[in-house]
Amino acid sequence: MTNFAAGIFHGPESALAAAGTLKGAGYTTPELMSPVPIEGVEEVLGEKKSVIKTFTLMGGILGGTFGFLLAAGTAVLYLHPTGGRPIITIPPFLIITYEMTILFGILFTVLGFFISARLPVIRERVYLPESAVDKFVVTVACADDEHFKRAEAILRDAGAEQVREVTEEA
Amino acid sequence: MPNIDRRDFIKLVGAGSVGVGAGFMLRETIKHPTEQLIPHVIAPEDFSTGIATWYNTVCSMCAAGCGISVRTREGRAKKIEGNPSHPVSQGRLCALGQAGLQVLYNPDRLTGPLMQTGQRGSGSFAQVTWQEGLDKVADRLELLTAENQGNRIGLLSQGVRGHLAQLFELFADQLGSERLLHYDFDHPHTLYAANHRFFGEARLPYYDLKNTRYLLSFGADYLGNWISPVHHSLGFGHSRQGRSDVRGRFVQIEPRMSMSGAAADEWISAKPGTEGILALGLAHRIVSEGHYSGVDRDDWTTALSGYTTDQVAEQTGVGADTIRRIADTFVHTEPSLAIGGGSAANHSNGVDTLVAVNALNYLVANIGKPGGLVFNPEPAGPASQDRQASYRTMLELAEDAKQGNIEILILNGTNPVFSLPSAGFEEALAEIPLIVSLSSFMDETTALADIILPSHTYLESWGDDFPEPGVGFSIGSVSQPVVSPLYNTRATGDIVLQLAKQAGLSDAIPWSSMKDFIKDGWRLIYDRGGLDTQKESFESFWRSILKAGVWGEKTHRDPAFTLDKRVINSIAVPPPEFSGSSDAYPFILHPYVSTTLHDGHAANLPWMQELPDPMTSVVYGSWVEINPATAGQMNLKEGDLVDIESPHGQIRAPVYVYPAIMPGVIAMPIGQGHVTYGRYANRGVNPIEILSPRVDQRTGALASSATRVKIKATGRRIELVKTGGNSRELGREIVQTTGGKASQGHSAKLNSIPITVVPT
Amino acid sequence: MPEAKELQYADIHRDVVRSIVETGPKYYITLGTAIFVTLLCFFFPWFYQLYYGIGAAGLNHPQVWGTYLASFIFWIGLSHSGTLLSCVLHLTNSSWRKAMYRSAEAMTLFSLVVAFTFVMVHLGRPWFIHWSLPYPNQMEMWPNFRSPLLFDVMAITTYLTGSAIFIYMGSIPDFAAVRDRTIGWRNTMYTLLSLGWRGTDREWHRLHWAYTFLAVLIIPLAVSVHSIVSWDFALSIVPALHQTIFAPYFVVGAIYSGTAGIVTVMFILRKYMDFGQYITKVHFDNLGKLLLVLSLIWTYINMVELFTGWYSGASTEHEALQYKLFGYYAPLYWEMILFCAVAPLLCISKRFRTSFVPMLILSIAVNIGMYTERFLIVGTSLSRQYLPDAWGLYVPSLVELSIILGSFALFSTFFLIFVKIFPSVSMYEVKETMSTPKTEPEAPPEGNPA
Amino acid sequence: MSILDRIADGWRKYRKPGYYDEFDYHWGMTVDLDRCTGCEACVTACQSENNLPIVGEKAFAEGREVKWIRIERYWEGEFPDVKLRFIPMLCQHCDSAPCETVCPVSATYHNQDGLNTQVYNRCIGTRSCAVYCPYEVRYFNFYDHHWDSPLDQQLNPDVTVREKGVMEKCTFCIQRIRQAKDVAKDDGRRRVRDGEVQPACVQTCPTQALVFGDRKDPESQVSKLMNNPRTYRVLDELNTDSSVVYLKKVEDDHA
Repeated sequence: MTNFAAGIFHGPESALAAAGTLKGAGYTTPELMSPVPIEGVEEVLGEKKSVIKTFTLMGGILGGTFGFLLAAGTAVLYLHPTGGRPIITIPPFLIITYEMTILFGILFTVLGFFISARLPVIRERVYLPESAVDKFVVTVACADDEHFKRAEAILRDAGAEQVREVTEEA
Repeated sequence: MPNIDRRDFIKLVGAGSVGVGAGFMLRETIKHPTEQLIPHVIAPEDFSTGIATWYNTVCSMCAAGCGISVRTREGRAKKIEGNPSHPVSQGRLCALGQAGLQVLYNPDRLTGPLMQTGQRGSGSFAQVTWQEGLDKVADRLELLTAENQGNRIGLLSQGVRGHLAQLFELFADQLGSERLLHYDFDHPHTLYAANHRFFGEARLPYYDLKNTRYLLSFGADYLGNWISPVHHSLGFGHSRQGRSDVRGRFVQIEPRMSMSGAAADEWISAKPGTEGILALGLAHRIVSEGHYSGVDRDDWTTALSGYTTDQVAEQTGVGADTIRRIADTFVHTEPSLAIGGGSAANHSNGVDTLVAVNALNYLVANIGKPGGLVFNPEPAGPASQDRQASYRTMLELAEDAKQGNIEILILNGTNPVFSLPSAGFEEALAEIPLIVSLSSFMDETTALADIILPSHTYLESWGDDFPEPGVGFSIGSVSQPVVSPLYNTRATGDIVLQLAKQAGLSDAIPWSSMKDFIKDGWRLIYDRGGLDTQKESFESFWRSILKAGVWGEKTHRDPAFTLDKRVINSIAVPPPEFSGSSDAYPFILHPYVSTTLHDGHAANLPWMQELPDPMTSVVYGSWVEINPATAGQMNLKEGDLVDIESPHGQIRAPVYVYPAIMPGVIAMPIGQGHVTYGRYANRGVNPIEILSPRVDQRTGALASSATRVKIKATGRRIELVKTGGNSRELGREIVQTTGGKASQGHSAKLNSIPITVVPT
Repeated sequence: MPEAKELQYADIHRDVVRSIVETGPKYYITLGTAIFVTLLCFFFPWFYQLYYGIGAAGLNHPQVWGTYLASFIFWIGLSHSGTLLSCVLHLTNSSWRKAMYRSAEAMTLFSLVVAFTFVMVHLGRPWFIHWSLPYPNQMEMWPNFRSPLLFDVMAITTYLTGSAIFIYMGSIPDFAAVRDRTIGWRNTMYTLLSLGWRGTDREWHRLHWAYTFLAVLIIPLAVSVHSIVSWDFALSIVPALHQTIFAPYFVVGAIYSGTAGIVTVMFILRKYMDFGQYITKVHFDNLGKLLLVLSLIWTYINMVELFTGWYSGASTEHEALQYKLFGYYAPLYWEMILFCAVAPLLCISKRFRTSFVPMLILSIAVNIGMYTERFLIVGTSLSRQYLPDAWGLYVPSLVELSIILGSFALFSTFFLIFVKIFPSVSMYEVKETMSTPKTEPEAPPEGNPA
Repeated sequence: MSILDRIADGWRKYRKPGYYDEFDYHWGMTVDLDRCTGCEACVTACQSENNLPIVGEKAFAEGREVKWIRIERYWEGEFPDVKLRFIPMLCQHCDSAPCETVCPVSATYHNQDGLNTQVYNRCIGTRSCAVYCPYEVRYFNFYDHHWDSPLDQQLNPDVTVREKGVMEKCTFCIQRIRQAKDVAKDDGRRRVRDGEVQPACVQTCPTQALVFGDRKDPESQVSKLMNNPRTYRVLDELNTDSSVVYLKKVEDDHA
């Protein structure tokens, strides 16, 4: 069971500033919840490494291999001579390869997105519905009341209109 | 009624239609798609197809008498092919012959004896038993015979040969009737008469197309339906490309290009009815140029003096150069052959025309020679007494009937109501108290019969045939049933035998079945001895004939022939006469026997209805062919309905713009226009209806090409049903051609025509 | 933005949620009509055709392909502007894309679904369509990977998957936003659809990258899809179909008709979904420019096709060309030229581009023209091939016409259901384009916030 | 051999054309246009042998007839110098067949005999093969065809009846070829003799314009005819490498 301090802001700038301050104050990485993506998060909270592009690349390579094998490999297993063409007819098989590359690329991108964005959730997490409308929320985990108080102060200083204590089930 | 409100209804409709669709898809997906027959492209190793049984028999779809082999499986006829050992067909067969299966399996066949219950022509028939039907006929026959009134019995059959013809003779004879007639619309009366006049015998000679090098055909569609098209086609193919050194050349003279015209190297359109004049013009050229050196040369010179090239050119419309060229080629190319028939023979001067054609053969001395004209020996079977009724004879019959001189008319497979123009035949039939039809189908004439005793089709009955013309030596063939009868019908011969028995004629006609009758007939042939195939006993002889489907005796006629001087002196072709004035009726109607439907008896065969006409590709309907220039002047396009009016009637048909017909001539195929001939046949119009009753003076044969007509646009149009899209190649070189030189020395020796026909 | 009162985040939220949860009788009547017409005009004739055979259509020899395939290309084409345009604009950061791309992508998706149903309608035995998929079976049969039709199977499967994923990925934040404002079954549905999206910085970051990669992948995919559709024709040796230019021609044509389709849909959304504030003259202006450019490219390719055909001098090619311009179907050809090459020139005028009704009329005309184009490709080419004796004519039957009509109803049905499930304007991206909120929220949130 | 080995083996073997060299037979046909008279006996023979449907007047008018072999006719010139040329058109059994490559489900492919086969059971009815075929000899079943009883009794039990929605075309009477092979095997012969098997159209052709045989046998009639200087292939420019070879019609001027 973890307690969180959640500061609700009007605008992204103040929320971002608050998150920066919290991070500077030694809190474990604060989280921003917003109705729109906020520009400049990386500068404040640090560069995020995403594994998605690796997934996309792997998907593409895997799909290409699969596509070519699907066409060329099975052509050898099922001999259907057509149109005087060789059994392994490279150019048309490249089109299958191409399509499969893209299909697998897409599927692996999605997979990568789910894994790296930790979606879909399997347990309830801290969430303030206002953040989906027009509020910008900064949440930060607080070990005890002491921590919470300090965080609340920082958040209010940064211009939070409201600070709530939220609890997340373990 | 369940209470369904609107909402539920819509739901149900929606759910229902989606459900039905889904269910349908599911059913189609899971159903076994291989319920019928053999779907395998590569069948499993242990899979064996069924074993077919082949029976050799005789085709009776036209008068050629081709030998056929019928493939049967599990007691059903599956396919008809030519009998390879039969000299006429030699394993080949035309489209019509193959469609014979559909005579057997025609859904419109009569399935049992019928008796007319209402007015004649009302079409109301009741099923009766054979005994009832036969009794009724036999009683009347017996009565008339007993009263010596046998001549009040009429027997009108389609053209039959062999022992069935003999049985009819015997039957008529015993009844005391002289009114035994055969009637076929397309019987070549004028050809028989011309041969009789010229050669002194009323039998067709063998035309050796196979070995000829130059063929002049005056109107004879020898590849389409003239006499023996399959055999002519064999000869044509061989003449064209079967010999390594020569390629036969063919010239066709006719006002409307027929199939043979298309196959010919040269197609010449002479004015209708002047073909004979053209032939004499050629003869004049041959004689006057000194190419003929017979003893009777002077007689010829005198006889042909009125046919100088220029005169003939003017009368026929064929250029003088062409006449000279053809005459010279004809005489210089040995062997050459001239034949005549079709429309050339169906004019008021038909016999004279064909005599003139025979004269050409005489002048190039091809008689009895390979590539020429070969006389046939007397048939081994019953002598074919020519009972064929000309148009004039049929008119006499109709007149007799109107006078009340005919009590009973027995019809066998002939359909004069359909194929006899302006004869009042229907009215004549109305005067006959009892009409009996032995037809397998309800045709226009049978529909007027009082009693119908339906006969087997040829594939279910015994019979035999001695082809006319023969092939230069004696042949005969026996036809045997290839399947058990489908319906409650009986063979024609058996019906006649039964009638004879019941009419008390069994002393003279003691046979109990047609098979016995035929066997006894063939016993005579066997007993004559001197056969090529010697067998120990008649039974083994008989079995071997049944197995082979044909029997032959290679005895040839002496080719010697001397021509009577009087014939030469009488040679002349008068100009043709037409019905109707050329002012009121500007066009000459050229009715031709349809390649697919023949004279109409094949109109109930769906395969033939669906077979595109070879020249126009039209199916399922009638049309009238008009020269493109004429059509342009009259502003007619393909499919425009026009009224075709002759002095004798009017019909309506769509236009087909036909590139190869003379201006001033319009052509129509005969064969459509049935009304009671079943689901496939009842369509189109019958041009016979508007033909004038003009006849060839010498024979009384119908001059079917001697009617003038006028055409009137109706302003309506229909879409002609045909396969052809654009009939021009547009320079795409799909059918490629080459000059004659390129092919020389390269013709392929196919294993063709294994049976040598002509003495060498 | 030219609106009198500046829009706030909450306004968007409210408007979009309202468009989903508030459903008037007008909607039900429209949906009911659409479903009814779909059943009556699409499914009923189709089932008749399934029962009777393809003979229910006007097809014959040699015209074995007809309006079904033309409709297939048409719908595939219509699908092209949605996702493709959205991807291109996303990558180029065009802000005007944001209000309309969701509907455009939905168009892609449903056009593809309708196109697929046309494949089913087209087939002689659609109940065996699964045989075109490579799965091991007891019949020892396997699809033919050399076939352009199988390329199609692969490409369309991929495209359908890709488009569906793309539209779904873009909608996750909006599902989450709507989730919080709904109750009952909707809440359950959106909870499941949003996958627990919270809008954290990490999620936004990952979404951005995933979305960008998808966009990068989908652009070449979309190009390949319509190229492959064109190869169904161009890989044949039929005169007038065997054209190297077909692939780009089809791609351009597809984007062209798709853009026109978007204009039509934008107009309808604006008019009937009260999105007047989000879909503005700016959009029509930009789409109008795009239409103009595309129409010029299309006309250019068309002329190139004619010129090369004429220049070839070959009898078959020449004949096909003549036939196209002056033959039986020539009136349709000139109608197409009028609608697709001449009429769009009006877009030169800014006043025209920013007038809603004229743009609607133009967009419909362009799509009629483009449908004609597809019909002509199938119709004129097949009726005149190499052997003149086998030439024929083809006129669509009532069943075909009804199914075409029904397909629009089918599409409308899908779209009407879509607007009630998907936020048809992308809330978060529209919000991005606005200045950040400065004031207190003016209205209490609807529904039951958790 | 594991699947991977088979694939590796196939990769080495199958990247070049030439699969056809391994065929047992290479059936072919020659059509001598100088002999053909357009009589259409072949059309009926085919209809009879291969259970082609009777479509009826309506379907015929709609262009849905099924004729595996048909006669095309082309007029040349105007009256009076007018010619009509016939050409029998049937599946050319192309060795580079455009129809084969397009079928998505391999319902049509080249078999061991060099035949272009159509597997009805596999066909899903895309009709693309008919579009791709430049000879337009592929026929689609627009309906389930019906034979009025008892016409169904004439159906050939060796040939299937095709249902609606599938494509069909000339098979060179594959059932006859199969039977001839069986007979040859029963007789202990390795190969079918020349002339032992003939498709229905060839069998019946009254002028013997059609000749059928094995092109791999240099002594067969068909091989010899293919050396004739008159040979040409229809639409040869399309490079379909057809197995049906035509012999040019001879037309000389009236000298």
